[in-house]
This record gives sequence, C-alpha cells and structure tokens, in this order.
Amino acid sequence: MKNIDSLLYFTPEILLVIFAVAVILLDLVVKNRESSAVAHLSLVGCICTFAAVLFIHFSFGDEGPISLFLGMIRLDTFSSFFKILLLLATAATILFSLRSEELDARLKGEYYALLLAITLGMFLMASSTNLLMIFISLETVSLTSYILAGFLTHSPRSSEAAFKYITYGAVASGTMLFGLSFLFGMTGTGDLAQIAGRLTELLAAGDIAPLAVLIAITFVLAGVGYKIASVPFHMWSPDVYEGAPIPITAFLSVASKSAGFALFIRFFYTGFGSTGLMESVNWPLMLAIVSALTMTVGNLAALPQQNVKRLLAYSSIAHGGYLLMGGVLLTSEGIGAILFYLVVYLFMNLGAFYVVVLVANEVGSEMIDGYRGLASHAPLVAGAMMIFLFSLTGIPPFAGFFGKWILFTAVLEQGYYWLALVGLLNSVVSLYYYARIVKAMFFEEAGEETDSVSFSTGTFALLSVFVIPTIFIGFLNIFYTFSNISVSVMPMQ
Amino acid sequence: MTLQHYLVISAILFTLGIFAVLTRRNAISILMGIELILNSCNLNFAAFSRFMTPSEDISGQIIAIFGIVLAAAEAAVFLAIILAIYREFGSIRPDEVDTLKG
Amino acid sequence: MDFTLTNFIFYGFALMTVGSALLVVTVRNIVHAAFSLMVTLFGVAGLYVFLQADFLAATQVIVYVGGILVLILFGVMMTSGRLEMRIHIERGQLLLGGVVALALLTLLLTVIANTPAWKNLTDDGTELPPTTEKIGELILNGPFLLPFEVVSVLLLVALIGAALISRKEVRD
Amino acid sequence: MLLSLMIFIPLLGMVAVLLLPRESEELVKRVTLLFTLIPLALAVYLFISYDRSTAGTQYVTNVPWIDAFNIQYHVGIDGLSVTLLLLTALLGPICVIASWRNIEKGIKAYMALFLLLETGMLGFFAALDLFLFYVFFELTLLPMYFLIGVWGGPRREYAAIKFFLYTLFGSVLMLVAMIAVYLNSNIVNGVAEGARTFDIPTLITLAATQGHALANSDFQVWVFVGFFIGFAVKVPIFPFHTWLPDAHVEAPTAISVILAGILLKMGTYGLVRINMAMFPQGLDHFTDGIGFWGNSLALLGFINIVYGSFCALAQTDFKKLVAYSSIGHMGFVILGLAARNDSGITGAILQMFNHGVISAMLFLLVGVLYDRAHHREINGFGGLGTRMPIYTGITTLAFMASLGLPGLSGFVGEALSLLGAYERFKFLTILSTIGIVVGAAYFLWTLQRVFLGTLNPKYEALPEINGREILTLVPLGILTIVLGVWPNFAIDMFRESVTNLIDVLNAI
Amino acid sequence: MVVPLISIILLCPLAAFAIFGLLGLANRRFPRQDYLSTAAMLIALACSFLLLREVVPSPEAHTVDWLSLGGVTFSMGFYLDSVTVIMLIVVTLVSSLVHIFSMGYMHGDPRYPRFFAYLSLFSFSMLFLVVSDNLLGIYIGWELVGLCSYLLIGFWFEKDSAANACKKAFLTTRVGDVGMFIGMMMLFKQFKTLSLYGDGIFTRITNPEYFTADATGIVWLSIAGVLIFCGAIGKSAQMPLHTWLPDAMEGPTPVSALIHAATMVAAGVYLTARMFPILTETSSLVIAYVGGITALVAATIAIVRFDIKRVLAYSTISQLGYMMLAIGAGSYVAGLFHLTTHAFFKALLFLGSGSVIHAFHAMHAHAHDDEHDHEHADSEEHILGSEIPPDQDMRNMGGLRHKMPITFVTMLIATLSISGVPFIFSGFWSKDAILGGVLGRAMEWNSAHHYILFGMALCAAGITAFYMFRLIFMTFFGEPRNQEMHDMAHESPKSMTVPLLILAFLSLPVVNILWFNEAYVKPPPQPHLHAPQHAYIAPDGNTGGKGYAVSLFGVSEAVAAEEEGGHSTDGTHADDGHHGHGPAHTIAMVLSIIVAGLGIFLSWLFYHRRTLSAESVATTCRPLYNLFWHKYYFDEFYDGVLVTLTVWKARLFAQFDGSVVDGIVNGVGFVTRDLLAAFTGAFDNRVVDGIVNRVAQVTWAVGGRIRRIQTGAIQTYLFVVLAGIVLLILIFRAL
Repeated sequence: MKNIDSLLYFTPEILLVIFAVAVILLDLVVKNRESSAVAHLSLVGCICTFAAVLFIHFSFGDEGPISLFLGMIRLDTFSSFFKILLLLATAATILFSLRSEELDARLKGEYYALLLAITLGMFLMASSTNLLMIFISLETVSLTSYILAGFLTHSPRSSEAAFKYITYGAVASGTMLFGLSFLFGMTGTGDLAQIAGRLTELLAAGDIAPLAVLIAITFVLAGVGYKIASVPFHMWSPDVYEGAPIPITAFLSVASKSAGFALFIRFFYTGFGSTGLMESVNWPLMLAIVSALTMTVGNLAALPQQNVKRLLAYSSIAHGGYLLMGGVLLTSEGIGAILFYLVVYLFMNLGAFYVVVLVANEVGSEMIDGYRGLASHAPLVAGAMMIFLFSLTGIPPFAGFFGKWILFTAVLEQGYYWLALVGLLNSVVSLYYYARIVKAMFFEEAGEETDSVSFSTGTFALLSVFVIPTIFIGFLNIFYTFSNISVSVMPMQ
Repeated sequence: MTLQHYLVISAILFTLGIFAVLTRRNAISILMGIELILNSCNLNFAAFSRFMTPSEDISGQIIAIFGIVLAAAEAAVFLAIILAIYREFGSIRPDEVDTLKG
Repeated sequence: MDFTLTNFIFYGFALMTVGSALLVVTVRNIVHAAFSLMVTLFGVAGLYVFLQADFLAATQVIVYVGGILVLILFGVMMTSGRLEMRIHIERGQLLLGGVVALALLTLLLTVIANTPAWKNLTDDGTELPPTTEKIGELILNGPFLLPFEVVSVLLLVALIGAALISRKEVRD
Repeated sequence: MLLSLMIFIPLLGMVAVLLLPRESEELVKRVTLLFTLIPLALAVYLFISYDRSTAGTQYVTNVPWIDAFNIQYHVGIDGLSVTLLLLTALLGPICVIASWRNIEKGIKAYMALFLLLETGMLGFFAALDLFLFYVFFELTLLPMYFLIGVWGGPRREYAAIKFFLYTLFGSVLMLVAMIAVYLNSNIVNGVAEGARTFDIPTLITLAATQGHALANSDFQVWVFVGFFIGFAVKVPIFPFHTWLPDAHVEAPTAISVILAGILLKMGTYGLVRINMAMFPQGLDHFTDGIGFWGNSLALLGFINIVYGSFCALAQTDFKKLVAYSSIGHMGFVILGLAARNDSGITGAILQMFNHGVISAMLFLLVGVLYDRAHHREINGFGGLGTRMPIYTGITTLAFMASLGLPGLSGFVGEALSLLGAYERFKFLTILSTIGIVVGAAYFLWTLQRVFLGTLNPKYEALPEINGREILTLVPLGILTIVLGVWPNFAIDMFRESVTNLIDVLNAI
Repeated sequence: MVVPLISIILLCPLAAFAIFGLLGLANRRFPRQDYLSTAAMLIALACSFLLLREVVPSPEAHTVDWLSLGGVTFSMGFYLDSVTVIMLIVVTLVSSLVHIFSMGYMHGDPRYPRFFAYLSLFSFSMLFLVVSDNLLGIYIGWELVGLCSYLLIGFWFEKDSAANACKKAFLTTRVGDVGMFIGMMMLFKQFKTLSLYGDGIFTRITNPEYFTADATGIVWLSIAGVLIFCGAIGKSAQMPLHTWLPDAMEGPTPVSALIHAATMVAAGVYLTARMFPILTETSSLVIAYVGGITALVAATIAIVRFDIKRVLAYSTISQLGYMMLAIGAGSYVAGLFHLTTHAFFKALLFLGSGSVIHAFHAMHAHAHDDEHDHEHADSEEHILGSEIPPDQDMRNMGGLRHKMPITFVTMLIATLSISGVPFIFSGFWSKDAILGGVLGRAMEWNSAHHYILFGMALCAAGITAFYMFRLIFMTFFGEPRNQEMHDMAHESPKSMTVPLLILAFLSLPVVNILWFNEAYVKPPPQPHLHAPQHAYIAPDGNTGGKGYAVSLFGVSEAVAAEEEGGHSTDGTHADDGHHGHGPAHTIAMVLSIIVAGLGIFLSWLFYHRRTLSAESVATTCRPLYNLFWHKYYFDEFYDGVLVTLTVWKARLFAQFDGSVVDGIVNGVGFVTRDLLAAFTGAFDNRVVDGIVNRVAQVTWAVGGRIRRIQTGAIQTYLFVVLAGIVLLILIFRAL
C-alpha cells in the first residue's frame, strides 16, 4: 500500500508519537513537580492508542493482512495481538511508575515520553517485514531502553546497568546488522517474504553456501536473542534488571521480551521458514538447544539469588527459554502457545514486579529478607505475590500452568520429548526459588515489629488487575481462541 | 575490484571491531570498536547494493545511510552513558564497572 | 588483475582502511586510536566512492568524521586525564579475544570465498548518475519514508536521552 | 449437579470465611464446620443412593470447558470414587473439629485453606476428565504447602518445600504422560481421526481398541511409567517417600490426618483410575511376573511394606512412627494392585479406605497426646494407661486395627491384598508378611512404652481425652469396626467397578 | 436350631463386652459387669448343652457371604459337628467357672469390671474360632483370642514384667500366625476358597480340578500343612515359639487357667485337628515331632521351676505337645480327648494355684521387701525378668493342706489326673489313648519315627508325674517354710472353691462318655496321607493298584476308601479312645502306669521323704540342670539374636532412610542449587563428570575454584556472546 494510504492504518503509531510530544510539552507547562498530569496524559495516550488498535483491527482485520508503506510493515492479527499486549504492559508500567518512589519527579516528562516512544518502537518490531525496518525498530527500542535503564539520577547501579546494556546491545545489534547485510547480499532484497523465496532458490541452485545462511541466521539470532535474553545472549539482563528502576525492569522483562518474540517469530517463520532452507540449516534444532540452555541456566542461576529483582531477572530468562520452545516447532500450535503464554506472562510477571515496587516503597528493600513476615502485615499483597509466583512456577489453577501446559503440549506434539522433559524438570527447580520468597513472606516473622502497612485502594485495584487474570485466564476460552487466530497469518510449513 | 574485495575488507573491519570490543579496557575504545563493526556493515550494504542488485536499485546504499544515522544516535547515547559512568565510578574501564554481578 | 590507477587507488584506500583499523584496535593511546579511526572512516568513505555511492560517502564524512569522531574526542577529553590516555589491556583477554576474532574472521572469509553467487563479480565501472536525487525521491516518496520518519523519532529520543543522562550532574 | 455442588461448596465456604472479619474466630470455625458438613451430608446421600449393581459412572456432569483442547468439566462417580469421596467428606469436619482449639494463629486463613484443600480433594476423586483430574490433583498442593509451612512444627519450612518439590517433580512427569495420551488420543492405525480428548472413560475405551495409538504396548509402558512416578510420589512408594515423614511430623494434627487419610489415597486412586484402567498393557509389563520388570511393581510394594515397617520400628517420635507405618501400609495397596485380581484389587481399595480411617485415627490420637504433653517422644511417656484409660482404649483399638487385627478393618484389606498377591507373586508375598510381624512389633512396643508400665510421675496430672476429641475419633472407630465385621458394606460399592476393571485387564 | 443357638452363644459374651466398651467411652461403668459377663457365659453354657442334641452325622456348614468379590466369595459360617460341640461345652464351662472364680479372686481390683469385660471378649473370640467353618473365620477368632490374651496378660500393666510379657505373647504368636497366613494363601491359591466344609477345601482336595496328588502336589500340601501348623506352634506354645507362655503367667491366675491352660492354647490343637484331612505323612511327622519334643523338653524344664504358676505353664506346654503328637501320629480322637481332659484338670490346677496365691495375697506387699533383701538378692531368678513373686514361690509354701483343704484335695485330684494315675482319673485315659495311638501307629507302619516319638511321650509322662507331685509336695506337704506367710494363709471364699470342686469332678473320667461314643466322634479321612507300603498290602494283598500312576482321581478315591477301611479294621484310629483294644494299647497302658508310678515315687523320695536331695542331684548334673534352669536358653537366644537383629535392622533402615535416601535427594537439591557454580564452570568437563559421579563434594570443591561467569565485567559477557556465536556456527556447520 502506498505511503499516504497507509496512514489511516498507522493511526495507533501516529497517536503514540503525538502523545509522546504532547507529554513533553505538557511537562514544560506543568510547574508542579508532584503533579502526575503527564503520567495521566500518557495513560490517556495508551488508551487512545488501544482504542485505535482495536478499531483498526475490527474494521480491517477481516481483510486479511495488509502490507503498509510499500512493504515496510504489515498489519495483521499477529501484530494487533502484540500491540494490545504491549499497550497493556506500557499502561501497567506507567501505573507502576506513578507509585514508584525511585524515579526523579523532575524528569517525569521525558520519562513518559520515552515510554511512549519505546512502545512505538515495539509496535514496529511486531509489524516490520523489511530488514531495514526491523533493524530500525529494534534500535529504537534498544536505544530507548538504554536510556530508561540508566534513568535513575545518582544511582551508580542504574548507570552501570545502562552502560552494560548499551555495550552489549550495540555489539549484538552490530552483529545482527552484519548478518542482515549478508541476507541482503545473498538475496538482493530487504523484504522478508522475498528473502525466504530467494534463499530457498539459491540454496537449491547451489549458488550460496549453507554456511553463509547459517552465519546470517546465527548473527540475526544474536540480535533477536539479546532482546529475548536467551543463552548465550542473556548475560546483560540480570545486571540490567537489577540496576534499572523497577518499573523499567518490569517493562523490559515483559514488553521488550514480547516484542522480541514478535520479531523473532516473524523473522524466522517468514524469512527462514522454508523447508529447503531448513534442510541446509537446521535452525529449529539450534533454537531447541538454545531454549533448553536458556531455561536451565536461568533457573539454576536464580536459585541462589538474594535480590528479588535479580531473581526475577533470571526467572524471566528462564521463561524466555520456555517460550522459545514454542518457536522451534514450526507449528501454529507452537506459536499459539507462545502468544498465550506471553499474555499469561504479562500479567503474572508484571504483577510480581508491582509487588516488588510496593515492597521497595514500604520496606525499602529489594532483598528476600525484606519480604519476611509480609503476610502478617500486608496479607493481600503477600497473597497476590504468592499467586504470581506460583503462577510463574506453573502450578494449577493459576494461568501460568495453562500457559506451560499449552507450550508443552505443542512441544510434545512435535516429538521433542527431551525438550519437554528439560522444561518440566526446570519448572520443578524453579519452584524452589519462587518458594523461597513465599517462604519469607508467609513462614517467617518480620525481624522487628512492623506495623501493618495499609495500601491505598488504588493499589489494591491495580493489584487485582493482575491477580484476577492470573487466576482466571486459563479457564476462559477466549484467550486460546485469540492467540490461535493471531497465529493464522504466519506461514507454516 | 570484485565484490569479494569489499567483503574481505568489511570482514576484517568487523573482526577488528569485535577484537576491540573484547580486548580494550576502555569504554571509548569499545565504542570505537562498535563503530568499526557498524562501518563494516555499511560497507557490506553498499557493496552488495553495487554488485548484487540492478544498478538502478540503490536501496542498499540507503540502508547504509540509515546505518550511519543510527550509529550516530547510538554513539551519542553511548558517550552520554560513558560520561555518567565516569561520574559515578571515576573510571571508564569496563572491568571496574562491576558492582552488579552474580 | 591489472594495476591500473583505479586499482592502485582502490588498494590504497583498502590498505588505509584496514591498516588504520588495525591501529585503532592496537595502539595504547586513546587519542591515537581516535585519529586512526578517523583515517579508517575516511578510507571507508573512499571505498564508498568506488562503489558509486557518492551521497553515502559524503554522509560518511560529514556524520562520522564531523559528528561521531568529534563526539568521541570530546568523550576522551572529558573522561581521561593526561595519565589515563593509555588503554589498559590484559594478556589473557587479548588471547581469548584474539582467538574469537580470528575464528570469526576465518568463518567469514570461508563464506566469502565459497559463496558462488558472490564470486567473480567485477565492478564494470559503469558510472551512475549522482544518487542524491534518487535517494531523496526514495526517502520522501518511496519505501523509505517510514524508516525515515521512525529514525527521526529515534534521533529525538537519542537527543533527549543523551541530554538527560549527561545532564545528571547539573541537578545537584 | 449434586456432585458438583459437593465439590464446590467448600470453595464457597472459603470465600465465605475470607469475607468474615478476622476477629470473630468462633464464627469462622462454625462456618467452616458448616461448609464441611454439607459435603458430608451430600457424600452420605451419594453413598446411599449410588446404584451398586452397575460399574458405570453415575451422577455425571459433562459440560465443555476449554474448547480449544476439547477439555470438559466432566465429573462423575463410580464405586471407587464414591467410597473415597465419603472418606474425604468425613475427614473434613473431623479435621475442623480437631483444629478447633489447637490452631493458635491465623485461624481464618487456616480454615480458608483447609476448605480449598477439601475442594481439591473432592474434585480429584470425582474428575473424569484427565485435565480436570490433573488440575485438582495439583490444587491440593498449594493449600497443603501453606498448611504445613505456616502452622507446622519447628522444621515446617523444610518439610513444606520438600513436600511441594517432591510432588511437583512427580506431577510434571505425569503431565508429560498426560499430554502424550492426549496427543495420541485421535490416532488410529497411524492416522489422525477426529478430535483429541481428555475424557477418561473415552480414553479407557480407546486404549482397548485394536490399532489405536493408545493401545500400542510400548506407548502404554512409557506412559504408565510417567503416571506411575507422579502417583508414586504421592503414595509414597520407595524411593520417593522421604518427604512423608518430614511432612507428617511437621504438619499440624488435622493436616497430618488429611495427608495420611486422603492425599496418600490420591496416589493409589490415580494408579487404579489411570494406570491400571487406561494402560493395562503397561500394567502387564510390570506385573506379569516374568523377569525383573514383571515383578517390579510387586517388588516396590514389598519394599514399601518391609522398609516402612522397619523404619517405623526404629522411630522414637510417635508421629514419625505413624508416618512410617503409613508407608508400610500403602505397600499392601501396591502389592494388591500388582496382583490385579479380584482379591488383590478389592483388598487394595479396601486398604486405601481403611488406611484412611485408621491413620486418621492414629494421627488424631498422637495429636491428643501432643496437645497435652507437648512432645511426642515415645520413650518420654510411660504408664499412661492408668491415667487415661479411655484414651488408651481408643489408641489400642486404632493400633490393633492398624496392625491388621482381624475383626477390625485393617485386616480385611491387608489379607485380601496378600491373598491376591500370592496368586501372582508367591515369593514376594511371603516375604511381605514380615511386615505383619514387624507391624505388630512396633505398635505393641509403642503401646508398651507409652501406656504400660509404671506411670511417669511427670504426667500424673495429664487430663483424660475430652469430649471434643472423642467426637472426632468415634465415627472413625465405628467405621473401623463396622468395616472389619462387615466389609461387604464397602465392597458392595465397588465390586462391579473392580470386576469391570479386571475385565479390562484380562482383555489384553 | 443350630444357627440361633450358636448366635446366642456368640452374642451373649460379645454384648457383655460391648456394653462395657460403649459405656467406657462416656467414662461410665455398668454397675455389675461381673454379673453381666458371668450371666452371659452361663447362657452360652446352657445353649452349648442344648446343641449336643443338634449334632448330626454329616453336618453342613451354615454360611453367609461375608466378603463377596466379583469372582470369589469368602463366606463366614458355623460348622457344628461333635467336636465343635464338645469344644463349645469345654470352653463355656471352663469360662463360666473361671468367671465365677474371678469374682472372688479379682475382688477389689481397681479394674475389676474391665477384667470381666475382657473375659467376655475372650470367650466370644474363642467360641467364634471354635464354630467357624472356614479358615478365615478361624484366623479371625485366632487373632482375636490373641488380642484378648494380650490384654489379659497385660492386665496389671503397671508391672513392667506384665507389660513385657503381653507384648512378647502377642508378637511370638504373631510369628506363628504369619506362617499360618502364608499357609492360608497357599491353600486359597490352590482351592480358590478358604471354606473347609461343603464345597470347601476338604472336598476340593480330592478334586483333580483343583489339586493333583502327584509328587509335587504332595510336597506342596505338606508345606501348606506345616505352615498352617505354624499358627498352632505359636498359639499352642510349641517349640520353638513356646517362650511366651511361661511369661504369660504375669497375667491374673484365672486368665492363666482359662486362656493359657484350657482354651486358647488348646486352639492350636483344635486347628490342627480341624486341618486333619489335609495332613500328609510328612506334615504329620513334623507335627508329631514338634509335639513330642515339646512335650519332653517342657517337662524337663518344669522340674526345676519354683514358681508354682510356671511349673504349671511348662506343664501346659508339655501337655499341648502331647496333643500335637497325638494328632501328628494320626490319633485324632486321642488328641482331642486329651485336650478336653487337660482343659479341666489344668484349669483346676491353675485355679487351685490361684487359690493358693490368693491365700498369700494379703502378704504380698508385706513380704515383698524382705524378699528382695534376703533370699533372692543374687538369685539366678533375676534372669530375664523371671523374678518370682513371693506369693507364687513354692519355696515359701509348704504344709498348706491343712489350711486349705478344699484347694488341696481338688488340686491333688487334678495332679493325679495329669500324672496318669490309672482308671479313676480322666487324664489317665486320654494320655493312655495317645500313647496307645502312637505306639499303634509305630507298630502298624513299622516306623522308627513313631517308636522314637513313643519313647519321648513315655519319658514325658514319667517326668510329668514327677514334677507335678513335686509341686504338690512342696506346696501342701511338709513344714511351712515361711511361717509368717503361712499364718496369713486361709481357705478361699466359696466363689473360688465351688469352681474348684466342679472342675475336680470333671477331672474324673466323666467326659469319657463323649469320646467313647464311636458314632459321635469320628476322625475325618486323610486322603493324602501316604501310608507305608505294607499297609496297603495288608488288607487284601493288592500291591500294584495303589501307585499314583493310574488315574489320579480314581486313586485318591481309592486311598480315601482305603483309609476309611483301615480305621474300622485295625482300630488304630477309631478305636484309640476305647481302652483295651489291641496289643498296642495294652503295652502302652502298662508302660504308662509304670512310668507314672516311677515319677510319683521319685518325687516322693525327693520332696517328701527327702531321702534324695534335689540339690545334690542338681550339683552333680550341673550342666543338665543349667540347661533346664535356663529353659534350654531359648529366651537368651531370642533376646540375643533375633531381637537384636531385628532392632538393628530397623535402625539400619532408619539410618539408611535418614542419610542415604534423603541424602541423595538433598544432594540432588544441593547440586541443583549449586549448579550455578557448575554451569559457571560449564567449560570444564570435569564439573559435569563430577556432578554425575561424585555429586555433592565435587560441586563444592569445584564451585569454589572456578570463576563465576556472571563476573559483572561486560567484556566477559561479550566474550560469551561471541564465543557462543562462533560455537553455534561451528557446531551446526558440522551437523
């Protein structure tokens, strides 16, 4: 579709930009530093965008995938799915940030603008179909993430996080760009679908060595893998998660990872999804190994952690590993499982981070010891945290179980028994460290006499926004349907 | 001047960039390494654009231009962060910025 | 291969690029490294010219040499005292990094040498009209409009971010 | 509908309890009691009205739940489940009464969790959809974890996490097996036909259909193993048993009762319902009496019996002794199931029920003593028989029932299991009878050390068991005697189901 | 009428117990539990007599389905033949008398009502055992009497010795019971039923559909028979499981009389007799030898006891051995006959000794301290807790015949009876029947085994006469050894003496009527008893046809017919109760009178005339004396070896459980927890190996040494990334 015609379908992204600018402008106007006007404006921005996404989805979703801006991005249910997911994460992050006491009140304008900008980048990640667009959207997200991670003034940890993040990210994206250049060089085009066709032809004709494709894929994997924090591209994430402001950590662990998966799925399934290619380069097996390593490393490393944020960072690595399992299957069930799991993961992980924010505010500690006796002075918060953690472990009846279940069903269906077994044993291991937090909250007494902490109604309302889906998503048909429909646009062999 | 010439040059640049990133214990040197890597990518794009696509198709060149722009943006942020690090840690040696670990 | 002037100049640029890049990663003085980088960037710009990418070459010189390199030099000045101009290296790290880099290089060279599609593609030397106009056309009215717009957002973000992060100390 | 009502009334009770103010402890207890009595009444009604003459499931509710995977909310009862449902529903109020006084903190949370636990257990025994079955199976984990971890003894944290990890380990293997069954549920002669299903009755039929993927014997063996490990942890079967002594010792009385009375039965129930009925060829591989694998299940039963008994003999902690005795007694269940004939399976099922009743009594009794003396060291008592005659009497009854004294329920199950097992595994069965002697030994020795001999002067003022405690014990005691005297009372319920099961087993 | 009557017999005592139990829950008591229990027993007694008329020649079992499975049904039911009725009468009679006796004996005990409740429960269980028509029912009753025995031995559980004794009794008998249970399992597997009558085991044993009497079949049946007999070994205190019975004397004396003399211990004999049809030659021989050895060994031990009750206990063991011997030797009727007579005179002896003890009872507390300080300070009696209570020590007695005339006379009658003094005492007839039966079998089969057995029995008979008169002489004759206690002694109240008198009457050959009626008691056929070859030849000279090679069904029929024919012609079986028939009986009678006379005479010399000194004999035959004194070291053996072994094994298991299994699990947990260290060193293959091989320690050691990978230095991370890329490419290039 032509550029001008595309604009209508591009409304959500445009809205995001408009609101990002508006936030900055509003920040200039509002003098009261304690005012949360900018946050609310950005929330409004999210809501408007949300409405726009839904509107566009329901107005044009039936027409099937639409290619926009002369093939740069694609509008389909898959991207709509991720846009909704990302907006939820962004909105949640904005709400967290409102309550977080870490952030410098004077920098709110920039902060929220950046959040909206990063959301824009993620939108594009989820819908790009062109190498250049992919790289630019990836860079937009990365660059903004670096800034957000280093956002805390006078926090060496935050600066260190930003430094490591950008170093790591720059090398990874540089490597990816090199891989992209090879892809471009082999096929002479930047369009993913054409790349797939050309690569298959060239491989069949013997015009290119499989090694070239392998190198290209591996280099691309470096860029994508770094976004979804899969082994061996994961090492930035514990440090960055620990150093970054909690809301940003939450955001990175959910949104950034989701966007990474969107990109990963689209790239690999559209670009490398042909049978001929996979005969030369068995990337699903590579991903399977990476996936097994990722969850194992994530879970084992999480065991001895004392810092809850860091623990959740490793846990999020491990979840990346679980999700990746769905990606190696080349089936719509696998992708559907990823999408469903991402929805579940969004709620439970954000919920857990929200509790971390609350506890950090009240107790001033991110350490597990800070959670001791939480159940006695803040039972509801502790209960919610318990639900999130057990959902992350995958214990029924929480949504996490259903997510894992669908994933493992998909994996087993393709006969990856070893992978499923590794994954399941990993989830047993993971119970141990999640339960350590639960244990601290419920089984141990607070060190000194702590007064009962009373949280505002808003806090509980927000908490319940995460708790209720974490309990009920698995029981409802609609989510399965939604994630399955969203997959249908992906080319499957 | 075949395509392979350019590719070899670019591969060398890339490898040198990697080498710099891995071995130079100075944040700015790492940035230089990254610039080398990005340059090699851009060179690749330009070369492929010349050799692998019809001569009127210059999309490879344009990608390279975007690459340069992105490199600039990245460098700006990187340097800002290096300055922040320098303030907080009094050093830009990456091995001394290691409070987060384990 | 005939040693025409063009070829000679090409090899000159190639040597300049690679050689100075080698210096960038080996010299122990950070300012020297920065200047070596400048040479490399010029070298690449020269190669762009050989590839008939005039606008790209110009951009390379302007943005890289005029922008990024200056930034880097500022960075050097702001972070390194006179004594800290030396770049620390460690032998073990050097070795490991060297191994990895060499391995990568070997892999890349193998691929470059063994990919039939890339073999024997000699530059026919056809002169292309200046690309500037075409680029402008493609960016403003072609497929690259969206990337262009997004990059502008990206630059804005980088601007804000860089300012934000480097501004920190002013605040106390 | 009635069945679903029974399952979810405790859940409703949980909500009700959570809504009550924290201060009104008495009210909380009463409400909880009410919400456990209703399922009991319903269970009794089901028990009475259950049609004993057929093997089919009754009181079936079957509504679609998650269409995407053809998961249904399918519950129903057959003879086996109705028996265990009755046991569960009976232990519910008993445990509430037993917790009346000795839960000191957080009674509200305790009762809420307890009610949640009850829903999980009831649902588990009624579920006829494999997925639902699994969800209920796991649903019991969480409340149990907290009940042990928060209200337990000094090493409660360790015990709780150990319990949790062990069970989770088992259940993930079960999950793999379950998914494998689901995925193969529509494959006939290598071709996929129709929709996949989790429906247990359907799966059982399919697994007996010639040419169906589920009827492949290699497949059955592997899936059998997966499910088996899941259930074995719960039973617990050596070497997956080490969570049990810790969990029992640390758990509060009522929770030990539930653990021993119901949770252990979930394992064996699963073995019957899934492993045996669905994978007869898998079962055959492990119980055909040929070679090592053919004897392996019986061997595990034997090890459980002897190992559990000897471990119990060496204990000096009253509760740990009872815990190990449970391991021994569950061995008889395994042995009986491995026999897979009339007497073996009936014996095993009876033993499940009886052990539920008897071990519940034993743990309640230990609790009574612990509440008074605040320790459980067997050697620290002595001569309590003079001071607490009624308590001694009931304990003797429970011990005798547990050690398999004829006339009391423990005997029937044990004897039938052994009789059945002997037909298939002579040598192992004979060796297993060691357990009978050792069982008598540790109980009598305990009886002697605690109740006989001269009264320990420390306990001269120990109060006799009180009315509330007697109230918890009497129904169980009556059941013990009734089932010992008239086992047909229970067997009538599941005779047809067992016959049906044996037909399935013989059909291969 | 059979079923209602039996039901009444069973329900009466059960109700008496149930009332106690239910009220006990509410911490109440029925005001006169003793009357209640006694009345229940008396009703049962009356009903038992009524049942005498109901016996028919070939009775049927009255059954109900007790446990019906899909394919198998276990029924419970009554089987009433002459033996059952006689046992019913014996049990109810002795039980009633003991009830009455206890009203006097136990008077004033703090747990007086409970005692009667237990007695009722016991009576119920015993009666249930007796009337059961199937092995399962017998086993149920069997275990229940064991429980009652446990409860009653431990009735005075404050005494550690009593507490020990009851546990020992239960456990020891349980060992035998397990054997019996295994036997039951074997039978069940073969015959698919545990019923004995009707279409039960005894019918199916000749049905080739279920059982083939070839060589393996016979071996199998022998094993099964011996295993069932194991139950009897335990319960009837046969060697080697007899040690619990002497200890069981810690219970109140009426209990000893009822349970450990007359009824429960005799249940083993009853069981063996019931299983008569399945006994083969081998199993019969085993039974006979166990019985014979027990009879002899227990008798020798009894010689050196001083505790009046223990003498009687060993005597009981010995007499039970006799009965076993009889059944093993095929003298079915003689064995049961002796069971009956023994029940009465042994109950009498116990009750009499109880009367004596009761006489000393008042002294109990008084004399106790003295006892410890002076007489037995370093006595060997301390061994194994068999310290003699002063009121049971015969060395404290003497000359009581004047103080307690009724007790004396009745006990004397019983002693004469047990010693086999001819003709006017029942014991003579029954013992003689046994001796005659054994000798008869020996002569008939020309079997060396049975001659040896006969020799044992004869010796035991002589020794029995000796130690029983030793008891009488030491207790009732001579001068009072402990004057203080003697002064206090008194004749017992009516409630105690009346039962003594009744039992004394019953020790006269009145019961013989029942057993001499050939039509009334008939031994069941033993289809699989291998008789020696010549036995087959004897009647009709047919040699070949008896081989088992021919049609199996036909043969078993033939053998059965042969057996039945044998009984009626040579008289060894059916006639053994009838005195005076055949040469075997004449010889046996003469010999038995001689040995009995010899025994009494020696006893008189030792303990009354004191021309011979027991002490000097003891000194000269020190080793033998020690052997007897230490009861052949059985207790030492058990304590030293078995118990230690068991406890040790249990400890081992527990330790194994605590350290190894748990250790592995914890180790795995530990390893997983610290696998961080391991995967940091993932490049080091040794770590991986270490995990697999030497799980925990290596992880620790290596974990400490290897640098952690998440060092915090960004260049390490980058190295991992790039090395990872290179590795991935290399690996997949190779693939």
